Amino acid sequence: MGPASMIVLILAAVTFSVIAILLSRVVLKASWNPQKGQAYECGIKTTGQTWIQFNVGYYLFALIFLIFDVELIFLYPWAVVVRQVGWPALVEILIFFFILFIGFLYAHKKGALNWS
Amino acid sequence: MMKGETIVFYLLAALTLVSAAMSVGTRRIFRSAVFLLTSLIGIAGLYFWMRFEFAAAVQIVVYAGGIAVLIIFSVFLTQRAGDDMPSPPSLRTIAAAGAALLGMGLVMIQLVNHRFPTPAVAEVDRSVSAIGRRMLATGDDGFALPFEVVSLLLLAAMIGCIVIAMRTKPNQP
Amino acid sequence: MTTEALITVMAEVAPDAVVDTAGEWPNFQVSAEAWPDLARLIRHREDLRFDYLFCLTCVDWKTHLTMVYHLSSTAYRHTMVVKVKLDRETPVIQTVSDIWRTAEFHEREVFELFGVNFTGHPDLRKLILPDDWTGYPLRKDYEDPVNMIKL
Amino acid sequence: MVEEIGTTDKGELIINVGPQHPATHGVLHLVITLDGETVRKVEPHLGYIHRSIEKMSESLSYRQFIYATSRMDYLSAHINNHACAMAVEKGLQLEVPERAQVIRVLMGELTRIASHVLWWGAMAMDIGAFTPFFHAFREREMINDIMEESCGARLTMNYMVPGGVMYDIHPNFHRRVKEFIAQFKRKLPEYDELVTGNTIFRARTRGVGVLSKEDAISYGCSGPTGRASGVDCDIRKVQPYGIYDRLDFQQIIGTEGDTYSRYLVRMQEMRQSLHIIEQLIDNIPEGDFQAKTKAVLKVPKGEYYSRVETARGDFGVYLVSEGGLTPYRIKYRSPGFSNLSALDHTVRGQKIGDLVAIMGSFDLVIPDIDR
Amino acid sequence: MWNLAQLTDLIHRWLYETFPPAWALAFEMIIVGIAVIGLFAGLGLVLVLMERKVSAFMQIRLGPNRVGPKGLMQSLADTLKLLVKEGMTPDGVDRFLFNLAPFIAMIAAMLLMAPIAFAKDFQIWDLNIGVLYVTAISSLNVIAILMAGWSSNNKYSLLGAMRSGAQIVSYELSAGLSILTVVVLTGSLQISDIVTAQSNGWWIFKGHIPVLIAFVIYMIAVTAETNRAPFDMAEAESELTGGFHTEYSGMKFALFFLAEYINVFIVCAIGATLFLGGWMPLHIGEWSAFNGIMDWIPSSLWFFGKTFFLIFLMMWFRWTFPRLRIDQLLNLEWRYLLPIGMVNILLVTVIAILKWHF
Amino acid sequence: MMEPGLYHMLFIGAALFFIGIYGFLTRRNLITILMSFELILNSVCLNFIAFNRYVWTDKMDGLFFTVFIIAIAAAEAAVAIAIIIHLYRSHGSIDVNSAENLKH
Amino acid sequence: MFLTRYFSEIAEAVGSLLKGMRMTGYYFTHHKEIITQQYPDNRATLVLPERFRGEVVMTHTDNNEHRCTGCTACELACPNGTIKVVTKFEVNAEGKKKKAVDKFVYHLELCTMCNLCIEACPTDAIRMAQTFEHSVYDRSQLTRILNKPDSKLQEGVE
Amino acid sequence: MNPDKQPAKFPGLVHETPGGGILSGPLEDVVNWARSNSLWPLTFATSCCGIEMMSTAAAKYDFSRFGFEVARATPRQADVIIIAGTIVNKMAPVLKRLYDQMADPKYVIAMGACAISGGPFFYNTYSVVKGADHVIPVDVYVAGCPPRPEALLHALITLQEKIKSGGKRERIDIDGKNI
Ligand code: SF4
Ligand code: SF4
Ligand code: SF4
Repeated sequence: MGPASMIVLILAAVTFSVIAILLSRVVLKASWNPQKGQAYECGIKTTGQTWIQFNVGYYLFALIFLIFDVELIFLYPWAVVVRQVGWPALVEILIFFFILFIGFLYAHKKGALNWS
Repeated sequence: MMKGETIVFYLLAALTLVSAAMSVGTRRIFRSAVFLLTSLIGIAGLYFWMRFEFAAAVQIVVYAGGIAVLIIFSVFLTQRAGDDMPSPPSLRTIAAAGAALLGMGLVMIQLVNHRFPTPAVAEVDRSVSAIGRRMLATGDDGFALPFEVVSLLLLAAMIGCIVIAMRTKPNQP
Repeated sequence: MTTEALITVMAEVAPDAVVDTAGEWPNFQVSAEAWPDLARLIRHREDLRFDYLFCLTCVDWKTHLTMVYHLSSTAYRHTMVVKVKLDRETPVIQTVSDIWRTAEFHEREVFELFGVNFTGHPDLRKLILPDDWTGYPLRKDYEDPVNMIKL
Repeated sequence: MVEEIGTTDKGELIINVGPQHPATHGVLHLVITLDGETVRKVEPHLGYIHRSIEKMSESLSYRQFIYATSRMDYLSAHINNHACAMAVEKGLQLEVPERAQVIRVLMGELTRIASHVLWWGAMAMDIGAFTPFFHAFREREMINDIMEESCGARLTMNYMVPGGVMYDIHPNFHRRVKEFIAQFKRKLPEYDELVTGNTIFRARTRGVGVLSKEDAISYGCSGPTGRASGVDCDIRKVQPYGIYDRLDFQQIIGTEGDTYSRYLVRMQEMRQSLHIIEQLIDNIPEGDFQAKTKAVLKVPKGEYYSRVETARGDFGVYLVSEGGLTPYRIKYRSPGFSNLSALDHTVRGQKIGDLVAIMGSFDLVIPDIDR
Repeated sequence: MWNLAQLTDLIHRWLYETFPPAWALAFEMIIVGIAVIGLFAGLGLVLVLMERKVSAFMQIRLGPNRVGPKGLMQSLADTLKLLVKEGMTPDGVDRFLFNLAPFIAMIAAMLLMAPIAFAKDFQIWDLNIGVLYVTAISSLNVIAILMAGWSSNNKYSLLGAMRSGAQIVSYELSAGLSILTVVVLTGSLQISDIVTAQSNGWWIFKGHIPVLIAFVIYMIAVTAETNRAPFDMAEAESELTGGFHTEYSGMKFALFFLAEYINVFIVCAIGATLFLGGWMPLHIGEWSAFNGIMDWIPSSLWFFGKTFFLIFLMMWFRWTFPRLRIDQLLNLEWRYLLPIGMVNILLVTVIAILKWHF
Repeated sequence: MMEPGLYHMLFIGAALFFIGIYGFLTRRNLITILMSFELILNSVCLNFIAFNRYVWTDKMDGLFFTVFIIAIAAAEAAVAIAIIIHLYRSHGSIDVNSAENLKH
Repeated sequence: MFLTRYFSEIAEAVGSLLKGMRMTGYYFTHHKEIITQQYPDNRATLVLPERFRGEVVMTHTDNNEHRCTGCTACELACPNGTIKVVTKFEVNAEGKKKKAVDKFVYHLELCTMCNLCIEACPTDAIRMAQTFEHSVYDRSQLTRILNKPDSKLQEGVE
Repeated sequence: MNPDKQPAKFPGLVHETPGGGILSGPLEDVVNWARSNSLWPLTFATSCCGIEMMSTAAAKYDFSRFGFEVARATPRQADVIIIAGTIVNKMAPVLKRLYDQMADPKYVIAMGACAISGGPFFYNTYSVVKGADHVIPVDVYVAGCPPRPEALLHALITLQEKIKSGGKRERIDIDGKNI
């Protein structure tokens, strides 16, 4: 099947999930009390708000990841044709990699990949 | 009866536009990011619909996989993401909406009046290997140079990010 | 250091202490005022070096409370017991948590179970009992008809 | 409880770990201040299993109060009972028959192995490996079977009575222990292969949660936790009780004071305990297993303190007697309580994952801490 | 009768002969939909049971053996129970996102089914960007997890979600690089091309050491991407109780659970396709006698055999190793896997250009 | 409804563009401004692809431009967010007003 | 050199991981190592050690006689009040009033299986049984009366 | 006073047993079969009995044979809470909250003397709850201190019987035979 399969798959996923989730609603009379709605935190009332501004140590990785992700995207068309094109492809990608590798080494040197 | 493809197009268009509108409209920053993401995925869907699979994949990989995560992280880092953002002054909202609508109207008028050249008959091969070949070609129609320049740009961006982001490190205890 | 030698040295550093050698280890009874200085002294003095406070507790004698400190030295392996008599109504004593850090928790425990107040303690809060607890359960006259069923 | 703040100015997050949390091995409640993934402060809140054993013991007779201590550090129930029995025996100046002494030590060392084995599995589980837990219980079950046969229960043995042990060892005891020794010797190298040598495990534990010797002494850390920091605090050596002064075994002292060295100390200790058992198992002297005692015990007025080395460290019983039928005051000095007080100091600046590993390496048993 | 392609053809023809084209198409879609859901649910059941049995045997115990014959009904009972268990939405969550997240996880998992070749000529959609499509769609997973974690209004969930965000995006790079090694050798992104390219031997044998390295990197990276131990930071039980799905219950949780297992299946299927030849039987060069014998075994068996072998490998990892710490996890990627992967791909390029591979 | 074609795509592109502009004008928060900016960029990409698809079908430049724009957008987003975080760290706010205050 | 160290590190790590995998792989393939006992199926063959303390029971002879004199020694010995001996006065053959047990109440829900009562009993009237299947839906079912109805004191037990 | 603090009613009538609903007949039997065979416990252990619970989970007794092995650390996903160990006054509100936060249907097993009645800590203690059923409703009690692993398995089977019979909170006699 062609692209139509995408729609079929999405519809299948949605129907499946909806049925699955709604079934318990239909079948079960659930009890409810205020405590049940509280956020679970090991049985202790949670203190303060969860949705707060707080320190994400990972964003530097996400930054660098983004750069590499783009690089990866360019590699796909390259990889497909590398056998047809031959040596020039290797040379071009060497240059490409080389430049990026400098960045990588720089990041490494600067300790951006040392997670703190 | 409408063709299946057409329905899909309108669905995608609606997804794109509605979530884009929600994205700029909602008061919750995290939802805003999620709506932006759905809008971008809708655009990827449109690319797909036009049979530009490669562009669609690039769109999803970079936006959904990368930029969205980055934006969400920065939201955590800088916002009380649970709080609603203050709504902008109504005057500003009205003015902005007016400007946007006006611009939209102008563009639409232009669009309707403009006649684009009829498409060339020959459809070019747009498979990934064709893209690859063009990308590595050094000739007139090749994109080898931009390709390498992009790597330089990425290098610059990476170094820039590191320099900027690392400089703030010592502030922390 | 042998027990005898220990007693001699202690007689030197704490002449007012009442010595009792009946038990396994020598017992020294000192006053609440003298205790903080003595504690610092025996912790740091070269030939004593009581660096290991392995037990800190309190006993309710119905008329008064007694703080009991079991001290030992990891260098010389001698052990002794220091006791401090406290008033039952307003028991106050200087903390030793700055000298032996393990005392921080032990003193918090004694605080809530016996009601002894440790002055200078960094964080004297309830540790074990619920926050809204009243009374000092390990005192002899503690009564709690709701929770405590007598056999 | 905690003040109503969820965050500090610096973007720190306050989060509760426990009382019901898989990593706290019971009902410890830690309030953690997090900066991203880094732990800035840990504040233990106790009392979620405070059963007032000390108060209860004041109204139990000298025969009865021993059973309550099995429920404190239930992983070294037998050794706890030993301390209580010894305190009473000190008061009564009872001479415990040689056979009883040997049985006590044998059981004690078996308990220690069982406890360490369980700790090993639980620590591996904290770090994220599930299989060791199950392998550990295989050996533990063997010990439990031995215990059950001789003492009548698997966990809270209640085998100790003032003056000796409750019954003589079971006729099968010899054979079973021999089997166990053989099996355990075979399996210990597997433990190393599965966990000790694993590079992920090493990376997770080496250099993590370092506790210096001075701090360890000041915080009153004892047992493997203290010894890993270089404190020689094994009561079996520094103040021998029972027949330990006549046994050949080593006190394992670590140097680094990190999580890995705490781990290694315990692993070595299992081997030492095995060595002790091997020495004793063929040399159980004949004789009584219980000294003659009166039906009703009255400990003379005085204060008695007995110390033993449980699997977690220096356990003490401070018994004050007024000469009556029941103790006047009992204080249990539990090793876990002091060890826990060092937790905050050790954890600061480490990651959440390390907190779990460090807690695992401290081998906390919460009822032992809360009593 | 082993040829699934004939079966599909038969149905296809029958449908178009009996009904008008529009209806036939609709019916076909419905059939495919039901088949996919069936496959989905079936895989979930089988994988959960397999995980339990594998873990049990490694842990010297028996595992489920009392529900149904030899415990085979165990995961059915679990599923049924989850179906009728309350799926609650706690107060204070962002209701919209909280309920949307499992759907996204499911849709992503479901969409990934499209390009997988289950057997010879049996594939839902042979996209021309095959593996790139897989990379793209699987990056949607991280969004589902971040959404779930954030909207739960629970600190554990939030921490878990952010960890997995960092982790998944990082390991995507390595996974992509190792996929690329095979693409370099094959010269196509299409799954069917990749499989046919291995008709004279699987890449893992033909491609020398670099492909082997790529395979190892791929396995590590996808283990991390699917959030499985030893990389299960997102749900690290001993640290964050349930991680991002702490607040989810009943079927909402089960959907995450299911999506996780389906993702495991898919990455293993892709791995099997790329490195082990997918449905292609074990062929050695031009030895037609040997190849003929191998062809006797139906292609779907080959495919599922290889996939389940890789899944078993992942389970083996899970039940053997301790969990990494989050910084070590990131270090592993950025210090080891990524540089090695980059060098590796250059090596493969040289091999491909020189035609050194078999 | 019409068969979708170039004009539909251009309409979507234009609408996205102005939604982006609206967001750009109303938002006071750097991150949301960045998000609006992404919308604008995407509208441009969409136009490129649409022209490539419906008008200059014999060329691939639209596709390439889109891919390069996405690449640049990624780089731009990375740097922008780095700057935003830096601003936040040093000034404690990423409101545009306070960012404007920086200038003087 | 940096590179050699880098690679030897990797090799070492991979080696240690493979070692662990060999271990689990061994157990995966050697099912004889499995030690699981299948409890409800092995009830017939399950033998518990005779010292195992499952619950306190009172021995009764075939003639429905027990040995409990009602001396309450066990009640006193029990650390947590699990046993309540309710006594009554019986007139025996010689016409003398004698203390005898009326109800021997045993709270299984409180019992810690510590064996102190058994040790204390002068007549060995009670003993520990090896039963352990004590699950009930209602906690009142756990309170038991150990002397069977109409049981008598065995002859000759004082 | 904190309303969480002292649970009011005794014993165990705080919540109705959920379940039932619109199902009836064979369908209900199927659902009950599924529920009874897929009891995911919450990892909840307070003291000594917890060790025996772990033993039950471990290789020798292996309660995964019944499908109980998927121990969940979060109450949202757990079906049964095995109260293994003493519940003290400070813990009671926590236990209550954990129970409340579990998704329906939920079951409770009180394991060991402490959870049933306070057990060894019934007399002369000031901090122990005299039975977990003062706090939350309990479905199955298993006596012992600690109950041996087989006893816990027996309790689980007993609970299964109860669920299969429709989960009514009535007394159902099971003898050893029908397990
Ligand atoms: S075994 Fe112990 S707790 Fe049980 S009745 Fe006898 S003395 Fe009491
Ligand atoms: S059982 Fe024994 S100790 Fe108890 S009342 Fe009867 S005779 Fe006395
Ligand atoms: S019943 Fe016994 S074993 Fe269980 S928790 Fe209570 S004291 Fe411990």
